[in-house]
Amino acid sequence: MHAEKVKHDFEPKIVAFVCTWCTYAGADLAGTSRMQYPSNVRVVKFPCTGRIDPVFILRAFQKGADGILVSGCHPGDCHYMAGNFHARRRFAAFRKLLEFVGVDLARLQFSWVSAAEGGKWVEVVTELTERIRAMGPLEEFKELELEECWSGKIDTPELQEAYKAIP
Amino acid sequence: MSRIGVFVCHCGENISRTVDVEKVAAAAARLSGVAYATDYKYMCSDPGQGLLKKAVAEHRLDGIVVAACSPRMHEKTFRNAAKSAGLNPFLCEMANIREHCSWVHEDREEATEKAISIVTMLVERVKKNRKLVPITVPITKRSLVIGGGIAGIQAALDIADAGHEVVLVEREPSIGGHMAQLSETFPTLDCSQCIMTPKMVDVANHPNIRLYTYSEIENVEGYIGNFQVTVRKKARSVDMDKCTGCGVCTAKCPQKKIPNSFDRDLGMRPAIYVPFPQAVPNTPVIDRANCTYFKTGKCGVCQKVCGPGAVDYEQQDELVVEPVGAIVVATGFELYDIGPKPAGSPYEGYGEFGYGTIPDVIDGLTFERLASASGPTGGKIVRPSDGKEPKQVVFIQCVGSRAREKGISYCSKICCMYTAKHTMLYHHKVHDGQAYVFFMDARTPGKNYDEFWRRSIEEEEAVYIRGMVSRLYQKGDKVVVMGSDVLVGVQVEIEADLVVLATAVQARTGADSLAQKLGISYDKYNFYSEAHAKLKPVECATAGIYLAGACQGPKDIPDTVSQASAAAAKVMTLFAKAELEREPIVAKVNERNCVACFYCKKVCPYGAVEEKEIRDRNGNLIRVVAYVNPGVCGGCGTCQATCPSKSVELDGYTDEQVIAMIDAL
Amino acid sequence: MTNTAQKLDTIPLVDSGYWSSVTEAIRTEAERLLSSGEVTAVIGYRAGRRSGTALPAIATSPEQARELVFSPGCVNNLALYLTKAKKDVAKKGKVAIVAKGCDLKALAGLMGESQLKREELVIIGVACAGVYGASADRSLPLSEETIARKCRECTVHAPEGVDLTAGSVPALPQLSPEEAEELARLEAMTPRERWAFWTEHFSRCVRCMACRQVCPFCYCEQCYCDRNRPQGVETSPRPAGNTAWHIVRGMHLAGRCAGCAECERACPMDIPLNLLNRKMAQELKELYGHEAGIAPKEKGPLAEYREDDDQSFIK
Amino acid sequence: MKHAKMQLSTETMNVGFVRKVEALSGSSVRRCFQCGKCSAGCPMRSFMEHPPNRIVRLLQLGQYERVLAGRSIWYCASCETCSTRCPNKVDLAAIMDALRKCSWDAQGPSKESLVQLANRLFIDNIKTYGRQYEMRLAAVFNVKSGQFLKDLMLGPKLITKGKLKMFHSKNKNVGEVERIFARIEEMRKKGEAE
Amino acid sequence: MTPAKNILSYSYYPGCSLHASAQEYDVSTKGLFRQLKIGLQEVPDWICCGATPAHNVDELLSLSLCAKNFSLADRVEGDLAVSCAACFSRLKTTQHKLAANDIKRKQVEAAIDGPVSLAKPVKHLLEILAKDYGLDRLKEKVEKPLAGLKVACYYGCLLTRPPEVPELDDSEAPTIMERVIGAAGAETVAWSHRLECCGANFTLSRPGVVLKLSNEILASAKGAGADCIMVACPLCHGNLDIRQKEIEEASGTRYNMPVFYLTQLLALACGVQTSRLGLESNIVSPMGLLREKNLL
Repeated sequence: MHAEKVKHDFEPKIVAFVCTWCTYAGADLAGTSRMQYPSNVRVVKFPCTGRIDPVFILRAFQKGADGILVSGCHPGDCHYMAGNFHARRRFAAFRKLLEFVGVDLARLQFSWVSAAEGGKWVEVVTELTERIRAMGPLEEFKELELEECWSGKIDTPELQEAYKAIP
Repeated sequence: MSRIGVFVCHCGENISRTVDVEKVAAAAARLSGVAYATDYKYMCSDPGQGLLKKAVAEHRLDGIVVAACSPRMHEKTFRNAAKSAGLNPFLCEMANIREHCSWVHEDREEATEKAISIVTMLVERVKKNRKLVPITVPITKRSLVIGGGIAGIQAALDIADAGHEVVLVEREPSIGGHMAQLSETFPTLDCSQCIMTPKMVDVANHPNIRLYTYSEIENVEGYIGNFQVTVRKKARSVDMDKCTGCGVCTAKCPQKKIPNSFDRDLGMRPAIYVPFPQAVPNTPVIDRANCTYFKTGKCGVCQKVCGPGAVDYEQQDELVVEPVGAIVVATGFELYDIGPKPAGSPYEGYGEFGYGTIPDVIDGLTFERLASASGPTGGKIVRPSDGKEPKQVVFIQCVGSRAREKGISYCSKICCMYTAKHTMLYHHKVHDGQAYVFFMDARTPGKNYDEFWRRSIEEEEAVYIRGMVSRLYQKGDKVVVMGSDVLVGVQVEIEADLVVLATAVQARTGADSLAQKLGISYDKYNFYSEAHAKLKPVECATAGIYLAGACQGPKDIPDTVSQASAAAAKVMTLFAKAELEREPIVAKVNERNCVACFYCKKVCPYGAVEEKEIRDRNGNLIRVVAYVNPGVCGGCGTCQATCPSKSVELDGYTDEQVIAMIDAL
Repeated sequence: MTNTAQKLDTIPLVDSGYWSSVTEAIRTEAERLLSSGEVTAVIGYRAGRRSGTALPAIATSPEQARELVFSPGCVNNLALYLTKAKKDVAKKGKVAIVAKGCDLKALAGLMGESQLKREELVIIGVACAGVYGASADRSLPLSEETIARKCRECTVHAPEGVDLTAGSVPALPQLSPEEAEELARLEAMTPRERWAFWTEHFSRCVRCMACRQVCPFCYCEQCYCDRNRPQGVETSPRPAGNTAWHIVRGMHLAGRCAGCAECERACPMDIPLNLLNRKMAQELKELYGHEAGIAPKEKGPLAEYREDDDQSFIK
Repeated sequence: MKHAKMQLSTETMNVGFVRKVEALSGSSVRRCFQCGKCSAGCPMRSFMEHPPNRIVRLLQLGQYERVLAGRSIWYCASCETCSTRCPNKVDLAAIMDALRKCSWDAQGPSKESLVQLANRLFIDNIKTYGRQYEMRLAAVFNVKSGQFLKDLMLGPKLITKGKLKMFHSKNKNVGEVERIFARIEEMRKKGEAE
Repeated sequence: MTPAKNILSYSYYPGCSLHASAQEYDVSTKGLFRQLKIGLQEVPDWICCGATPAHNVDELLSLSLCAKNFSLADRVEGDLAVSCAACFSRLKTTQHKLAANDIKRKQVEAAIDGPVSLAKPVKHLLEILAKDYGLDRLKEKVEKPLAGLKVACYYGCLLTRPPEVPELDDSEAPTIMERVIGAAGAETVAWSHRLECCGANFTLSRPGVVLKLSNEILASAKGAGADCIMVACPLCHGNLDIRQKEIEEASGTRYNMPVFYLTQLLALACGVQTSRLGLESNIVSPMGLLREKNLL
């Protein structure tokens, strides 16, 4: 059973935003079934995917997440009837926005994992972790985080002049 | 500075086998705001809980993180423990280091590291937790039942028998609904009237039931436990208190040629009428559209002949407001009409079946009236066109049902059975007649149902033809049926005397507008939606409203009665408590910041968001803001994620709590 | 930029008679509305001090109505003045507003968000030929060189659903869709190239919030991005916070922005903000068939759903 | 063949063929639940060995040989009664069009496909003249189908009534029509069209 | 492109048959329209729509031929008037399909090497008479009411099917032909086979089919007491009129049932000269019947 542990150069940080009724329970099931998956993932529990604000995804990327999973109930199974339908539209739009500003969407995974799908949880998390591991760290946000000051190029004569005039 | 206690559980060896629990506790102790951290073999055991309670007192803890199993397992346990230690239970959180960590990882180092990080996230979260108190809602222990068919009658009787007052509202002049129109019922062939009328009388005589017939729902306000329902009592033109039901007025009315819709227009009734002899209440009503007095101002015969002086031409509609705590919706169904549909209708009629213009093409309910002993023909089966006894009768199933082309793709569920019943009734009455049934599939699940269907074929000699009909047309006094038998693979043509269409069961016209008044959801066919297809089949998503019968989807009588009793049981469960108590995980509006864009209202699946007017001391409107009714809110938080200014916040899952966790990554 | 030769080369898109006829139509209607007492104020434009400029103006008397103008300098989206800047104006009774086609869409959006009521508004629509771009030389007439980028692809020259249309749309030449081309160029880039493009722009942002200030849809009393408990979006003008701000703004406007491009015009750092908004509008149209239009919608595309919405991106 | 046992497996059910028919016709095959309404109203049913609903059934089972073998598809009159009345909006008339094309492309003319022969000639006529030239159509058809003397009696009568013209009028767009044919052929070669 | 209220004017697509076997349809259409003062300008050098054979063999070709005709028709003012039911069906179907399907539209654009123009409404004569011109106006123009003439209106397949394409009238219970000819004073009979198929394009390849189907139609019309059948389609006319003699021989029933194009009867009622109705081209001579009803 105990496979030889492979050490990787890079272990990504994965954050999973999940709803409590389906995916959180699905992850619990993976646990009670003693399935194995990479330990990179950190779960943040919500009542419903409908509660998940795109800001959280942005925030997590900024705070060092290399990959993010958002997962909830299958359509029609939402404990609150429609939360996941609203979430589906919201994230369909948000991922397009992120893509447009240059975020590689391979780092942002969405899934439906029901309370009965412990296996799917393992599969989704493992696949995402391995993919991100292969992609390497999400440098873009990290670089941005490190830049402390206004970094606009002083490239026009007017600006240069104005800059020089600062005592 | 917070004083948080962290308790790391070994769970026997379940956690400690792969997670170094001592190391986790030690790491937790180093976190800022953590006043106490320890590990213990079984946190959920009595000594474990005792340890927690003791620590709360000793270390004056203001927050607790139990790092153990899934909160789905023991959150209640530890919150109760926290409560008994004098701490608000919502300041206690669980870090799941068993299902999400020790059980799914083998590497001890990795698992320990992950456990520490999970604990850290939860510690940061608990710092932002607020004290919450459970929400209580008072309950008015009276109930409204909308619809006086078998579903409404059953629900009303059950609730009333349990000792609660019931307001039963029926649109027609009499209760009874569709079941009162039926001749005999499958699979036992007992007479519908015989089993139905006693129940109708029970309703009329029940001390706990207030019956409003010829009435409709005007308006519904409020929420679970506290609805205010306005009922419009339409002017009957007859004083119900004075009328003795002697029937002289109906006998003397000179206008007698109005098609009786209760008899599917086969029979005639006067302008002042009771729809059928066993009607409850047995008080007539004047059909003002057809009454000579109302049309011309002349006549007035009924008033003159009425001994008690009950006829009142001046009567007006009356609005009554009824406070109730729960509502059962039992508005039933109507049948698909094959006539041409107006532009924009989602449905399409049956031009190929003559759009209802061929007189000897009728629907199943009309056949019921023909077969009913109390019907317009006294139970004799005759053709509408010439009153002759039909010798060849063709029944066509799935007309409108399972026909997405015509606008409906669902199965109407009851037609297979009632068509089988029709062939039997027909054969019992016309011994030398032949019944043919065109069908696509025979769906007969149910106790004694398949046996019943087989009987119609084997004993009553109905000829079942597996195939559909392309077209019907009149030829002389016959109706030519152009069908096919797909088993043989040939076309079939029958010159029928009478054709009976098993038309689809569909939602009542206007079901959507009632739903909007009630704030309940409905599907694309206007059938009302249950909260959960399997686990909440009688509850609406809107708390305090329950469904019974065919308004929720096609249903036969046994299913309808079961669901009605189930809805009644739900009402009784609600009424069993003095107050409604629920978890305080609900959204709250910050009225100062709310700019009233009402995106929250647009996305709320529960209809919990209302528009609240803020007025100054003089009563002038200052502005309007959103208000979340805590009795109705389901706690999903979709409003908060949608609110642009985050002026609405879900307790227990605030932005502060979530962002604290993210920042602790 | 100013150079005589260029001035001579510039071919006006419309003749000057057009502007005066629109102006006259606005004045006549404003005067009538104010003198009859039908409205308490008319929100419109008056000429600015420098030639070629115009300022938002609120006329409350027939005399002031005579000062209203319409010129290529009338760049502002006046819908703004009904929700934020001069919110009190609307409270005093029925008001009239001068609206270009693009501004009308904002009005419709605001109606859908319960911020305005159609019956409390008289809308004087402008048959608009276009307005100056942010960096146009305003001494020149409106021409292919000086016209705003958004106007090059305008589909609402003639306003619909208004109470009165001032002027009539002159014949206009087809102009090349610069913004659409720019959008296509960006879409063709790799994510990394786009990231570089946007971070360069965002890092210049000084968080002056002019974009928020001019946006008719940013009418929140307290902006989420100004909050401190919690601070979901960093408030200081650091590249990381700037990026978050612009992404959150893009998301909050998705399905609502009507494309007036005021944010871009007002931006002192020349960040092409309308590209973000336009991209989202395009995506929402593709995904859900939503388009910001003249008719107020009961729900926006992100406040409703269909059970069969696309979910190909969800595993 | 007709009554041979049907061995069903993923190999014997030709899904690719069904997909092609679905693509060509723009209509789903799987939607059909075999109510038989199409067959009930089909004016040509008595000329076919497979009733229309069975054609769809065979397609559902991927039995393309059985579908193409018979005369059924050639006897469809394109009257659209089936498509009009189908409760599931299966466009059977379009499916029949697709099947005829598949059959002709794969097997060329057969004794059952006289209609298609007429159709082909009709189209050749368009290609040559831009319009229909009924006299020639009838004459060539009779030669090609081996029915030399068919309708012998009708011809002269029609000519005297002015109904069959001995000559055709010249159409300016003949060249353009030819180019349309050529372009379509070109597109098919490049795989840009089905 | 709505024409001014009173002066109607159309571009006209007669179709191949109307220049040959159905020349009487063409002649009477033109005669009727002239009488009603409705402008009709034939699309110059129109090409064949492909009819049933083209879509039977090759859908893309069928769509392309029709699309080409649309661009030819754009050169002439006015909505496109079509008399032949088959051409009408093909042109409408093409509009319907290309409007809904971008892929096909692109393929067709490649085939005709130009843009597909779908803006111009395609209208069958019946639609023009009943809707654009108006039955009341038509009634005013009737000089010789067809009183006493019992007409069986025969729609066939393509005028109303499939329901979403022609949008001419209800696909299962149309009345437009009855209304139009009723306006000219004729009596219409209710009969069962109005919408049944006549055998259509099997006329050449499988005449046996036609003999059976058309026989049922003739029998039904006769049974309903009709004096004549009125059609709007050259194919139907061909099968019911040209082949009527054969049908009679094969079935052993004598029908002698004249089959008119709708424009022949309307033009007659509106006072167009009898010689310009193309009546001599009808194989089953209608002269006896018309004389009997005092209509000549």
